[in-house]
Amino acid sequence: MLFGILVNEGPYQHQASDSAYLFAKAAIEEGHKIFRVFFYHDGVNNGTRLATPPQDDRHIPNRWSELAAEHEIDLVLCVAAAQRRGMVDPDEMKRNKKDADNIAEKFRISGLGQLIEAGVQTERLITFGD
Amino acid sequence: MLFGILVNEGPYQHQASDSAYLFAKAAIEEGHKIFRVFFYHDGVNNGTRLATPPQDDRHIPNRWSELAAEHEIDLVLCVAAAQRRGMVDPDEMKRNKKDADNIAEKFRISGLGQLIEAGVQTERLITFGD
Amino acid sequence: MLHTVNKSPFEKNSLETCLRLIDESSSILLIEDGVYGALKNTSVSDSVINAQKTTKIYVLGPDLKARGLDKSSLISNIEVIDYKGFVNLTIENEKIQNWL
Amino acid sequence: MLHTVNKSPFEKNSLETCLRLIDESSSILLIEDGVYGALKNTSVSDSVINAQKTTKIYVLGPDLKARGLDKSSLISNIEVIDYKGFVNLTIENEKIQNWL
Amino acid sequence: MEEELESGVVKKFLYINRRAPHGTVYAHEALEVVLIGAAFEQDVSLAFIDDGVFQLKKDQDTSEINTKNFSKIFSALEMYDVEKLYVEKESLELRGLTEDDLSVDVKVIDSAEMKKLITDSEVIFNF
Amino acid sequence: MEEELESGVVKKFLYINRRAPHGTVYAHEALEVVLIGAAFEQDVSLAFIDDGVFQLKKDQDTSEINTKNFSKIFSALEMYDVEKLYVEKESLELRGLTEDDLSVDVKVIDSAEMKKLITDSEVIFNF
Repeated sequence: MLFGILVNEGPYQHQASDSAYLFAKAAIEEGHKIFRVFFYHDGVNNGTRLATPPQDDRHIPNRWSELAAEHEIDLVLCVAAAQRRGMVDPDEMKRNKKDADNIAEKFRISGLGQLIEAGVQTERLITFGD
Repeated sequence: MLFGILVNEGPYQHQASDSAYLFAKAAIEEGHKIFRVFFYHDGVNNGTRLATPPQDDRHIPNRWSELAAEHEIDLVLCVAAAQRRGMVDPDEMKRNKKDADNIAEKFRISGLGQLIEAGVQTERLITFGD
Repeated sequence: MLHTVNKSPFEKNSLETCLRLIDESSSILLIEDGVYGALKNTSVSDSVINAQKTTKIYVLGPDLKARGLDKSSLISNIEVIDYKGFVNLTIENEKIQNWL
Repeated sequence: MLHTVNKSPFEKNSLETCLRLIDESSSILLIEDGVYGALKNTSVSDSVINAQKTTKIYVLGPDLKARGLDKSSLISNIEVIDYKGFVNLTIENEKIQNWL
Repeated sequence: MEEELESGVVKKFLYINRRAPHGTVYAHEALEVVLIGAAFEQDVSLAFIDDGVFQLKKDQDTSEINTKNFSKIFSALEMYDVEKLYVEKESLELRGLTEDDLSVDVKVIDSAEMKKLITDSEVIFNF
Repeated sequence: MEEELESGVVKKFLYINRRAPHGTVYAHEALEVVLIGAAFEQDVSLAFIDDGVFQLKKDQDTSEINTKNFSKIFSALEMYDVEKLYVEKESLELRGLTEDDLSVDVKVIDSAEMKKLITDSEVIFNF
């Protein structure tokens, strides 16, 4: 089965990103495929590479990067939500004349069309949010 | 009157940061003083300099920076919350071996003691959150 | 004591808990989505009217206006104030409790 | 259709609305703070028991355990499942509705 | 985007709006999804339930809180061929509102009809 | 920090906890404030109201959701001289809980007493 996942909250503040991750992992273990995880609203904050959680705590952004690397999952941050909240990749950095970017590995920034596409192309779209 | 303000949510997702800003501005216009604005939980995300909101929208982080510059307000991001969420100043960048920082002007990162101190030293502490 | 409530009473229990736990000498200021608690003819209007016997209720005008509401939409005797009025309430009352 | 609810029924109206708007052939999975809706002897237990006449209710075990609860705390006939069971529910049901 | 248009798959999309405007960004950012989604030529419906009905309240004016008054977008939805707006009657009534309080033409339906609308949809978005 | 200790100001701090644990971080990060605040030698009380009572539920085990089990910190609060924990009776009852379900010693008080606790406080934190 082909899944799309929508994550609407940032890391640590709400359980949404944790639940989405554990769901994605379980789906993969059951032999299914995650077509795309789309991060919207504060969800875009999951894509930062600047987080340093306590050593005895889970590293939410890294965990997504690793899962994506291992299972070829497309991790997309909504560009409009990312711009409002200060999530920047090298292209956005140049375009908006910023002096740094902060996106983590395996995440990319793209438009809301990618979310609609996930709704059209996948067999199940599931949302985790507040 | 001396005020302390606690902001518990990030920019744009919740009205909290907008309300806190309008309250602070009105308090200053009425001749009062803001001792400190402490940003906790997702509130730390107000301190990013990488945001590019649409041109016809308010720029929440810049608005805080400007108010602080004009009226000598201490803007403090909680260090523990900031580390979890990827808000980094040059010191934190070095300490945690990151390759970029993203803090906006006039914001600084410090400990939760600064919040307690605001509770002790101010005459009124008001919280804006979700 | 000044109590603020920023949540819609139809979505969350913040106003309900505030009304259960406020002292008689308190005032309540409804802000953000909390302003919906000031509407007349709703499922929570009666409990707000009942609270008015002992509690003065205010609503933040800018938040009311943003939501397409005005004084004519509200329960009687709820006072509409601006941010300046909000600041003054926090000064008149020695303590503040924010129900989130 | 599979309906998920992730909010405490004591804090927010998500479960209440879900119960009002689900079709008879639906299943409900309680996750995150939504698991509190499965507790017995609470102010919402009766409405959940009533819904069980037509709706199968599941609760996510890892979230239940995190909150210090187990099967003995729950209303009868609520099934505790793990993330693998969660995935299987989304496959058995053709559609998903997430009440946030 | 073209890829989808070419794929010819048309699904029944339902956007469920259950939150008040302005207190959080969900209502506003949900509308951005609807606008982008309109280009994909799917079968789109919007449902307003619970505090979501407040999104459609007439006369919203955000000038004093300096945020965007996105409520104006609702009246533009028709130009994007998004024309099926459903409002739950029970949600309106509990909030002391009537159809006259709303800024756009909608279809007011009861809970039983809303239940059917949800059941008949294929992809549901909740923000 | 020393500055405050030297200032000698002692205020009545009240932390009001109204949220369930784990679904959001508020309960956990509130506890971090309590721990840091303990060093400031203020007069500290904690109130558990509404879903906040769930924070004190016994036997929490977060191993299967991979988050921190901060509920263990409650039993350590005594070492920090944080000893006044108040739980609202009505909140427990609505949730089918009794004092036996809780992991630490608390004082269960009714709404009237909770009202007085709030009124008598000087600085109140809500997260």
